[in-house]
Formats: sequence, C-alpha cells, structure tokens
Amino acid sequence: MARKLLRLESVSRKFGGLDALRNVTYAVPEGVIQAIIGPNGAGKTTLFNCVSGVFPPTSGSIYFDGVRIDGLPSHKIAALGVSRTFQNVALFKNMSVLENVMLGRHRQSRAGFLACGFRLPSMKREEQEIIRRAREYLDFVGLVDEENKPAGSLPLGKQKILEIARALATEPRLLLLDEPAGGLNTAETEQLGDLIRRIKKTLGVTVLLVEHDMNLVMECSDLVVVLHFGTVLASGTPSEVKNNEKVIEVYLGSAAN
Amino acid sequence: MRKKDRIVFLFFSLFVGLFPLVVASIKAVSHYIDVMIFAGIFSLVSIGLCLLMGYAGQISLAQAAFMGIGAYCSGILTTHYGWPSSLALMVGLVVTGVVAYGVGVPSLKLKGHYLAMATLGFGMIVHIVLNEEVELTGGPSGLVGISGLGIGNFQISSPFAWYYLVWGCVATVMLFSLNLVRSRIGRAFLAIHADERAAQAMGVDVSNYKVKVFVLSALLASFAGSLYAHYVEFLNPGSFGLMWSIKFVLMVMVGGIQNLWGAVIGTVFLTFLSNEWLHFLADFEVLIYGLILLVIAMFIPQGLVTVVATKLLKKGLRDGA
Amino acid sequence: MRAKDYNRCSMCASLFSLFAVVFLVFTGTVSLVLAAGAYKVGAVFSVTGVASFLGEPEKKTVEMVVEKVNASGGINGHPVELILYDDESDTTKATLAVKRLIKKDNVLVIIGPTRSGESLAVAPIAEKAKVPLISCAASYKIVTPVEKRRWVFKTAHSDGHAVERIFEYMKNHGIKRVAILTVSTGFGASGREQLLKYAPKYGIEIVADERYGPKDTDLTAQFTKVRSLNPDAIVNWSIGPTQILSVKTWHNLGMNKIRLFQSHGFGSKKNLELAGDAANGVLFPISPVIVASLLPESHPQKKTVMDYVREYTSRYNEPVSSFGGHAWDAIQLALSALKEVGPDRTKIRDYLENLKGFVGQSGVFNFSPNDHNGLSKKDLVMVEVVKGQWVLAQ
Amino acid sequence: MLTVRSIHTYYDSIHALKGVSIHVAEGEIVTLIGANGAGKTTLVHTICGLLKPSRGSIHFYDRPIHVLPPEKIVSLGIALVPEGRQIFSTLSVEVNLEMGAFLYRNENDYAKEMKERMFQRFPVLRKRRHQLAGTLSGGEQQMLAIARALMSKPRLLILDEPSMGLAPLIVAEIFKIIQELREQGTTVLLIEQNARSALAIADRGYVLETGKVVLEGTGEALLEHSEVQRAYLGRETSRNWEV
Amino acid sequence: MDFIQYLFSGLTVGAIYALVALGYNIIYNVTEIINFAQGEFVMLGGLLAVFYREVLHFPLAFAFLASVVTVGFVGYFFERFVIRYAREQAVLSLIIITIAFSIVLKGSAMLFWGKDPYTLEPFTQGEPWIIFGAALQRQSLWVFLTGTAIVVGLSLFFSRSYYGKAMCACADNPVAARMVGIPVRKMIMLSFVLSAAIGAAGGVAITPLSLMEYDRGALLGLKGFGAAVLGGLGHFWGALVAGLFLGIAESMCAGYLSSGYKDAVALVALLLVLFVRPQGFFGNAEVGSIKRF
Repeated sequence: MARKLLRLESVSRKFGGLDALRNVTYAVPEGVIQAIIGPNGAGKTTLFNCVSGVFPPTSGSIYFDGVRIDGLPSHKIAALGVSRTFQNVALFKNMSVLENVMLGRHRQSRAGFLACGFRLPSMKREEQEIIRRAREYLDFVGLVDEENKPAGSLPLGKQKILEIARALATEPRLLLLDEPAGGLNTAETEQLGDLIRRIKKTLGVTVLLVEHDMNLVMECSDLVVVLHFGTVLASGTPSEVKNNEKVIEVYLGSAAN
Repeated sequence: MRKKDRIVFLFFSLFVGLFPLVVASIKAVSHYIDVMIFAGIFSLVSIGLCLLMGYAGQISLAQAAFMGIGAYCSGILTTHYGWPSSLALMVGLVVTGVVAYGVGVPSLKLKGHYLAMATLGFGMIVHIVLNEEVELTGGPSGLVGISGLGIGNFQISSPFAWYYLVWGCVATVMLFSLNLVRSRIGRAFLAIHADERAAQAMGVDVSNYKVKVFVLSALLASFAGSLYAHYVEFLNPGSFGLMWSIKFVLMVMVGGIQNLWGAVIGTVFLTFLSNEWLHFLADFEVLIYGLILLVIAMFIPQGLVTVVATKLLKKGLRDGA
Repeated sequence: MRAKDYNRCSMCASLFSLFAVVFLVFTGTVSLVLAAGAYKVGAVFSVTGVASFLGEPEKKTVEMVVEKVNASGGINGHPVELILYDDESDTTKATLAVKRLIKKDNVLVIIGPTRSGESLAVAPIAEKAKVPLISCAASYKIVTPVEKRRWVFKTAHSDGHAVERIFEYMKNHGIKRVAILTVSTGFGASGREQLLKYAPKYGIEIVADERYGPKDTDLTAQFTKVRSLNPDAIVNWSIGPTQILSVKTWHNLGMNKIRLFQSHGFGSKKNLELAGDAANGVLFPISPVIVASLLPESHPQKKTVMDYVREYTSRYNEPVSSFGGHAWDAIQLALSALKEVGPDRTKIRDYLENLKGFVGQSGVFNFSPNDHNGLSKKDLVMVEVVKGQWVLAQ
Repeated sequence: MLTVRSIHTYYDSIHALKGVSIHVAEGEIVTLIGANGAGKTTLVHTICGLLKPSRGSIHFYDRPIHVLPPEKIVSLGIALVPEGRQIFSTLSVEVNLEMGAFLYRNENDYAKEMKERMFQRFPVLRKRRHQLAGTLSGGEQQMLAIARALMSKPRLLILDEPSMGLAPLIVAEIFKIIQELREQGTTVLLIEQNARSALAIADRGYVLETGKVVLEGTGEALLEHSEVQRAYLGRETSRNWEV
Repeated sequence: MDFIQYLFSGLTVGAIYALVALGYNIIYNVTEIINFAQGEFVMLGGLLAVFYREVLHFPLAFAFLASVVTVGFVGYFFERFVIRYAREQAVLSLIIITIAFSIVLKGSAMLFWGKDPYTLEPFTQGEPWIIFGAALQRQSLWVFLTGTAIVVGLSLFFSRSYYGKAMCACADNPVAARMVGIPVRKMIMLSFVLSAAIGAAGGVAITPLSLMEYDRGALLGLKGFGAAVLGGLGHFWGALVAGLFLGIAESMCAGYLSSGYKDAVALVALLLVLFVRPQGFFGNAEVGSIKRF
C-alpha cells in the first residue's frame, strides 16, 4: 500500500468533562478516499478540527507527510497541503462565487500590500492567473455559470459543491470533507459521489470524508474507519468493515433493543 | 482599478477639483474650503478605519490616539528640534507604525468587547501621556509654534494649496484602498470578517493580516494627524481624546461601514453637520448628535450611503423595466 | 466585477453628483443681508461644551454691550453688527469659526475665543490674515512672543499675575514652604507652569507638586501626601468640581492650619454654596468686578465695575463673573478703537497697541508694543472666605 | 392532542418545512425519522414556538399554539428535550433541574419534591448534583436534559435526537426510559435518526424528507417498508450505519 | 498613617468602581451585552437625587429611593425601546448603540441640569472619624457599605433566588431557557432595570463626597468597565475585588508615585490582564471552555 500521508498517534481531545477523542491512532495512505463513519458525537468533526488546526489535540501527535502538524495554526497546515470543508457550510456569503474560489488561491499568490494597493503589473498578472485558475476549478465542479452570484444565494447543494471547489483551489494533497452530502437529495448526492471520485482520479488528491450517507460511503470510499465514542472501533475496506464482528456486535446491540 | 470604480472616481475628482473654484466665487460659503480641508484630513482617518472595521471586521477605538501620535511627532520635532516638516511627518509614520504593531499584536487576539476595551484603554493612555509629558508636548495648554508644511523653500500656505494637497492625498489613499479591497488582500479581509476559521483553513494567516490592516489604519491616522498639526499649527490633547475616536467610528458608520466612498461621504457630511449646519442647535447639539448616532446604529447599521444607493438602485431598476 | 458591485459603484457616482448639486444649490441660495454701513465685529466663544460656564456669560455680556451701543445710535452713526460663533470648546471648531469670520463675514476685529487652547490655535490665523484679535483667555503665550503676535491682544489676567499676587501675599505673611496641586487641564497646567516659574522670585520653596484629573472623584491621596510634607500653605489650581473637592478634602482631613490658596477661578458665589463651611479660611486673588461692592470708593474701577454689575444682574438676573468682565473689556476695547480710528484693521491694531489707562472690569489696561495684555498683578485683589462671605484679605 | 396542519416554516430564508401535517394522540409514542436536514428539528422548533410558521396551524388540545411564545407553550404542558441537549452548562445540575420547574416557581415545595423524584429515577444525577452540568459525560447530560424537561410534569414530551452521540448501552437505557414514561401516561414525540430503535418502540411514525412527510404508518409497518429499509436502515445488511 | 489614608481613599473610590462594574455584570450575565451607558446611570442617579432633595424637598432617604426608581425606569426604557430592536445586531453595532445612548443621556442631563456640579448633603452629618491617624469620612463608609451590601445582595440573588438563577440560565443558553418556560425577554428587561437602579444607588452615595455633574458618567463607566473585565465579566465578587483593587492601586500610585499618571497605571494594569488572562482575575477558564464549545 502507498505511503501514509496522514498519521495520528494516540490523539485525544477533551472538552470540559467530555472526551471527544480518546487515543486515536490511525493512518491515511496517500491517494485513497477514506471515509470516517460513526454516530453523531463520535468525534468525527473533532478529529477534522484537530487535523486542520482549528484547535490542537489535548494530547498525542499528528503527522502530515512526515511533518508534525499538531499545534500548528490552521493556515500553516493549509500551506502544507491540507484543505477542508465545514459541516455547516462556511462560505463567505457576501462574496461572489468566483471570489470565494479566488480566495482559495490565496496561498498560491504573493502580491503584498504595496503591489495590491498600487496595482503593480506583477499583481495584475497574478490576479489574471488567479481568475483563470479559479474558473478552472469552477469548471471542474460545474459551477462556472454561477460565478457572479453571491455565494449565499446558491441553493445548499451548490454551496456544498462551491465549498469543495474553494478547498480544491488551494491545491491540497489532502482534502477533508465534513458531511458533504448532509441536506442533499439523492440526485445531488450521486453527483457529489461522482465529483469525489473525480477529485481522486483527476487531481490525485487524497480525500478524507466524514459522511452519514452510507450509500455514498460504500460506493466511493476505498477505506472506511469506524469511530465510536471517541475511539477507533474498526477500519478496513467497506466490505471488511461491514462484516467486522465488533461493529456488528455494537450496532446490533443497539438495534436489538 | 476596475472600470466602474473609475466612473465614480471621475465624479469624485471632478467634484473635489471644482469645489474650491465654485465656493470661492460665492462669498457666503467661501470658508467652506477650510471646512473641506478638515473633512479631507478626517477622511484619511476614516478610510483607514473603514478598511479595518468594514472590511477586516475589527473594531478600534484608538484612531484618534494614532492621529495624536503622528500629530505630536510632527509638532514636537518641528518646534523643539527644528526638523523640517516633511521629515517630521515621516518620523511620525514610523513611530506610529511601531506603536501600532506593538499594540496590535496582543490586542487583535481579543474579540468584540474585549478588543474595543483594549484599543480604548490604549487610546486613553496616549491621551494621558500627551497631557502629562508637559516638557515635550506642552501638556494640556497645548503645543504652539508648529511650522507649516513644506519642502525647502516651498511652503504650503494658501487654503487652495492646502485643499488640493489634502484632497490629493485623499484621492491617492482612496485609489490605493480601492485597489487593495479588490485584490487578494481585500478578499482575505472580507474572509476574516465573515469567518475567521474558514479563512484560516484556506491558508489566510488571519492574525498577521489583522495586525497589518491595523497598522495600515494607524499609519493613515498618523499621516492625517501630521497634516492636522502642520495645518492648524497648534495642538492640544483635547483633539485626540476618546470622543474623537468615537466620532471617527461614527463617520464610517454613517456612510456605510463596508463602503470606502461611504466613509468619505460620511466624514464630509458629519464635518459639515457639526461645524456648519448644526450650529443653531446650540446646547441641543449633543443630544441630537447622540440621537442621530442611535437611530443610524439601530435602524441602518449598514450605513446611509449604502442604503440610499440600494434604494436608488431598486427604483432605477423598476423605472428602467 | 460582479453586478452588485457595478450597481453599487454607479449609485455612488450618482450620489456624488446629487451631493454636489445639493451642495451648490445650497451654497448659491445663501446670501447675507447686511445693514448698510454697519461695523462688523466678530466673536468666538465656548458657549457650549466643557468651557460653557466661561463662554455663556461672555456671550451675554457682549450681546448686552452691543445692544446698548446700537440703541444709543451706534458708533459715529454706524450700527455695530455682532457676528458670534460658538466653538463648543473645540480647537477645530474655533479655527473654522475664525476663518469664517475673516473670509465670509469680513469682520474688522475679532473677540475671543474663550479659552487659551482655542486662542492659541486661532492666533496664527489672525496674524496671517492681519485681523486684530482680542482674546478673553488667560495664557500669556497668546500674546507672546510679541513679534509673532502683533495682531493679538488679550483682556484676561495672565495666570502669572494671579500667581504673583498670591506669592506676594505669602511673602508679606511669612509663608515660605508651599505645596501646589494642579488639575491636568490647560488651566491647571498653565497655573502650574507659572507657580513653578515665579516661586524663586518670591523666595518660595515648592515642596510638593501634585496633579489630578478634572473628573477625579477623590483627592484624599494627594492631600495626604501634601500633609505629610507639612508645608506652610497649599495652592490649588483648578476650576469645576475638583476645586470644591479640594476645599472639602482640605477641611475633612483637618488641615485648616495649612492655609489653602485657590486660583482666580474660585471667584464664584456658586463655589461658596457648594463648599459650605469647608471654604472658611480659603484665600484667592480675583478680578475687581466680582467683589465690586467690597471695593473702596477711591478704587479707580469702582464706577465702571458697579455700572456693569448693575446692568448685567438686572438684565440676566444672575451674578456677574470675571469671564463676563473679560468679554466686556474686549468688546469695549474694540468699540473704542472703532470710535477713534474707524473701520480700518491696521489702525485698530495700532490704536490698541498704544492705548493707555483704559479702565475696564479686570483692571486698568496699559498696552504697549511689548505688552498686549496691559494688566499687572496690582489689578487683582486678594479675597478671603470668612464665615461663608468674601472679605478683602489684609 | 397535538395536531399540526400543513405548516410552512422558513429557516434563514431556507424553506425548511413545506406543508407538514402530523398528529399525536394521547398516550402514544410517535416517532419522526429522516436524514440530516430533512426538517425534523425545524418542525420541533416550530411546535415549541421558537420558530413561527409562515402558513398552517398547530393545535394542542384544540387550542391554537402557533401564535404563542415558547414560555406559554411550555406552560400548556409541552416540554422539549432539545437536540444536542442544550443544558445550562455553566450552572450546577441541581439548578438545571430547578429551572425545569420554573413554571411552578411559586409553589413552595414543588421543585424540591420533583427534584427528589428525578434523583430517584436518575441516581447518577444525585451523585453529580453540585457539579457544573457542562462537566457531565454525554449520557449524563442527556439524562439531565430529560429530567429537566420532566420537572414541569409535561403532558407531551418531545425528544429531539436523544441518542445522538451516545454509546449504544446508554442509548438503550434512554429508550427504556422513554417507554417507562409512556407507561406512566406521558405522551412522547420522538425525533430520531436512529430509525430502527425509534420505530421499534413507536406506536406510529412519520418519515420526513426535505421538508415533507413522505411516509406515515405504525412502527412495525414502517420497519417493514422497503423504502424505509433502503433509505434509513441500510440497504443490504439492514444494519443501522446511518445513526 | 499615610498608608492607611491612601487605603481609605482607595477603598472609597474602589467601591464606586465596583458598583459600576456590577451594573455591567448584571446585563452581561443575562444578555452578553456590554452596556457602555452604565456610567450615565450613575450620573443620573446622583443628579436626580439632588433634584428630588433640593427642588422637590423630599426627605433624603426618599430622594434616594425616588432617584433609584426613576433611573430604573430609564433602564426599562432603554431595554424596551432600544435594545429590544437591536439585540440581534453585531457586537460593533451594539457597542455603538450603547455609546450613542450614553451620549443621549448626557445631552439630556446637560439640558436639564446645565454644566454646573451639584452636591448633596451627607447621609449622616458629622466630622470624619480618625482611625490610626487617618481621617475616614462618614460618607465614605456609606459608599463602602452600599457597595458591599449590593454585592452581597446580588450574589445571594443570583445564587439563591429562583429569578436570579433563571437570569443566569438566560445568559447560559437563551434558547434552552425559553424552552423550559423562562420568559427571557422579561429577564433581560429585569437585568437592565436592576443594573440601572444599582448604578443610580452608587451615584446617590458618591454625590455628597465628590459632587456630580452631567459629564461625569463616561470616566466612571470606563473605570467600572475596567473593574468588570479585571474581575472577570459576569463575576460579582470578582467585580468587587477588582474594583477595590483598582481604587487602591490608583490611590497608592497617586500617593507614592505620580498623581498625574495614576489613571494610566490602572489602564496599563488592565491591558496587561486583558492580554495575559482575558478571563480576568476570577473568570473561570473552565467555564469559558465549556461555553465556547
């Protein structure tokens, strides 16, 4: 199997008296679509937040491509090539669709205050390039026709896709998608699955996916890890996980009530 | 600059350029040019504050203090040490920049009320220092004998010269700011304003940009302060107290908090309002001023210019259709 | 650029033009109807704002004087037109008001501003425009250096006069070790400067130099510190609530053995009411106008002062203040100049500069090219509070 | 007792409920299942008065309640155990319970007595009574939220995703409590993603999808329904991955 | 002896700061709004008491009460007609709104009372007491007692009474509070009335000591806010301790260091606390972390 792009070593995170993550040790190989499943509150979003630097883990360490990233601020983690979307869609709603994606190109551009303020030729060139690339990503996700609309005016499904486009614009090596299918209807979810597969295939980006929609998870992920009450319950290919004794036991335990 | 900004800018330049020619020919308003000079100086502060508050979403109640630092650097260096005014102005900028950086780094980690409190506290400290360092600043009685602005033998003295100098600066700063907010940096500001977490996840170094825009706004205030010092040729700490910081916030808010043109229009409007048009209110002025502020903050927090512009736009669309 | 932006910008553009049109229409329609041949006198006072308690009586006095002059046929047949602006105790506004007086109103002479800060700010403007300006504020810096203040005069006593008057009294009474307390405003700072400057001249040692803010609620710490140094006397230099506070604190801490001197700003009956018994024993120098009835008949100002006091109190039903007196002096100086030399700014200036023996409210003015104030410490009288009343101090 | 008639509700300009009608009869456990974003919580908030419907009506014992503020609705006998528990995390467990009896604040010993009853039913809360509620574990917090709702002796108890984020054993306990409550005469409206458990104890159920009721029926019938099985119970294995 | 005198002076001033800080805390506890008009309530309290006493010739105790009730009504008015329409706005707008309201109050007071300072007779007459050679004014003791009584009263109110606890619940989680039947709006109203009344009580108590005029509010409000932040926003005992600390620090600074810079010293201390420990002396970091997530 390919080398490990992301490695978590006994990562824990506490909130007050709650243990959101307990000693999670896990690794994500490069070039796969990896799904994280588990009930709400199992610690999936907390795990995303720890990896992307929204807050540091209480203990343990996280390595991205061999570099230790726990405790780094999230823009530094982003600069290393980790990008993400948010569960509740964190678009900049007053900015246009295109501008949202252009912001994703932020760390690929250099122009400083003076260059921007005086519109130096270098900045103009760079701006053209930003627009060109942003349009490419909009084209990739199929939103190029909407580029002038305010992001907040799009329907939820398109907002979710736009958020992915914005994340892709940062040219990540690892993309974290937090419940991308939440609130989407079946057709939209299918398109989304298609998009996620294209992201891996065409762009070669490793995808880490938190999702409730089992169809989507089973169809598009290469590997699945089950988080349960802040710990890793099981991991493997979708079919391995489905037939895992522990998983069956725990979930049947609840269902057989 | 983009095409549509250019149209506005053209109108702006036309208006600003013709203004003194028109008012000078009418005796009754010939002094409006002096009011406009002050309005221009204040506009520099409010443009900076607009970038900070409207675009990057950070509050500052210390702008008058930064203005004071610039003004007193100019004042002290020209009176006590006989420096040329232009050099003193530069030093004022450097000093303000350093101070703003020092204050900004810890302050901007705070949010909301705490940030307001920190900047307000800093502003008060500057005010106290200006009051107490009598040897240097002249204390509360003020600093007299500041030299006018000029380079070598060329002195800016006539109101026209001052007018065009000040508004030339406003135009330049306006251009700079317009370009800035329509660039990657402006997008970063807006992103920070909208959602710091998401901005950071997109690779924007949030705290760095917050400090930078804070320093930028302080520099503009300092520059305005130096102009003020050389124009009035007298300084006292009363011009740089908390009330003035609040007035600058008000100027930005009246025009439209996320609208650079609004900041300038709001500043001009309020300067004329309090210096020319509200005179007849006498003792009622404080009350009326408070009420205007209250009504604007309550019902049109997005600002007058923005609201009027949107209204006109809607009407225009209806009529057009 | 997106559509919204485009629209916003074009709207801004139309707003701008709208603004411009409104502005021009407004400015175009304003016109001034002036009384023909009127002598125009400008005035800038702090009628509102923090210094309004100074500016208010000044405004009233000047209005009263001008009305009276016009009622009696004006000056040499010309009515006097008073154009009065409020600077709201703000330097920027004072600056603009003076510019407006010079440019728009084209006045012959300007009276005011009320306070030192505003006066210092506008002095260079009057100087540049060559318009005589008669300030009602105290700071000696307003009229010095003389070569840069050829067009600027002032009618209020310099703080130095009050300081010298106090020190002279101390010297006569064998007081040597003095503690000074000053408020951190322009008034207090200027007083402090003069106190420190003149102390050596009268052989007085300043043993403590304490300051406090104009809005402080408690001065116990400053007075305690002073008490521990055991001075012969205390000089407190402030106006407003802290002035009363200082008297009360002095009284409450049982410091009556240490004499308390106040600045000339203490001269208001209101202060006696507010301080009550605590004020007994307080000494301060004051302009004769406040204590008109106490003056001996032989005093050169007795008649002038009594006339003003009678007129003012009957018209406004409130006691006179020294500030109103400054304004009276200023407007009367201006009017007498107009009467003598007519509507010519330069002649007015020259006339004022050489005026001698002008009997005013604050004293007898003797101007010279080196002295644009024309008063001296002798023009102040020393007053003591005894059993809640003012009496002339021995 | 509760009748919701074709209500439309907007949430942040999103048309979240598009004509939903449900009813709950006295003594029933009714469950509402559906995916994230289907509008379940919006419906609950509309019933409790936190959101106002733009169209439609809600009646409780024939009284229109969609016009009332939430505190009035609570006083009529509807108590909510909100999604994500929403306990007062900076207040102690005891105070949390007392707040549940706010409507009876003028009856001297009411709160004390009810608190005692709750401590008997949930002994773990007695142990933690002086602790800040925010420091409790998830299961304990959920118990506290339920106990707090019960403090006002509601006639209708609405539970919004009570199993969220809890270990299966605790979920089982909570479902047991719900059944006990019904046996003691409290009517229950249960909102759940854990469709299998919910349908197993429910008398009737509704399936909500993008703001509309797409299916309704008895608990068993829905459990057997092929659409429900496909969408909510996992296609092949019938194991509830979705939770 | 001097030290004790400084201490007395610091305690008196500090008690006033603490009272203003309490006002901030009450409103903050229920709404998380900082009401920058708090200082104006103090000013109004003092001036109204003078009005009732000197103009309407009420007995002193009754003037005190009438003033507190009137200012409480101003608080009600502020909540009912201003805050209620603005609560959903951004923090920036709220800051501006409360500042604007304070300007309105100040402007109205100026019209009504003019700019002169006013004084009020002390609650009890008599010469100051001499303790260890330091003079303690009777009114200082009144200020101190009023302050302490209100802190104790409020602490008990918020920790013991049903309404007090319900007000805390509103601050903690307004949505949940509404769900258990707490009338959140009324609680918010109550908090404004209460904090206005407390500010007024402080204002009446200090007027005999330090006089009162229309523009005194801003500085008192600022110092009080400093004390509130220093003690940890929303923390009553913290406000008392921090208020007294600020008062004593100022007094000592004026006594032993520089009287001109005493305000600056207090502000620098405040800024350092903000930067190093934003939750204040007594704010609970744990509670903070619970709140955030």
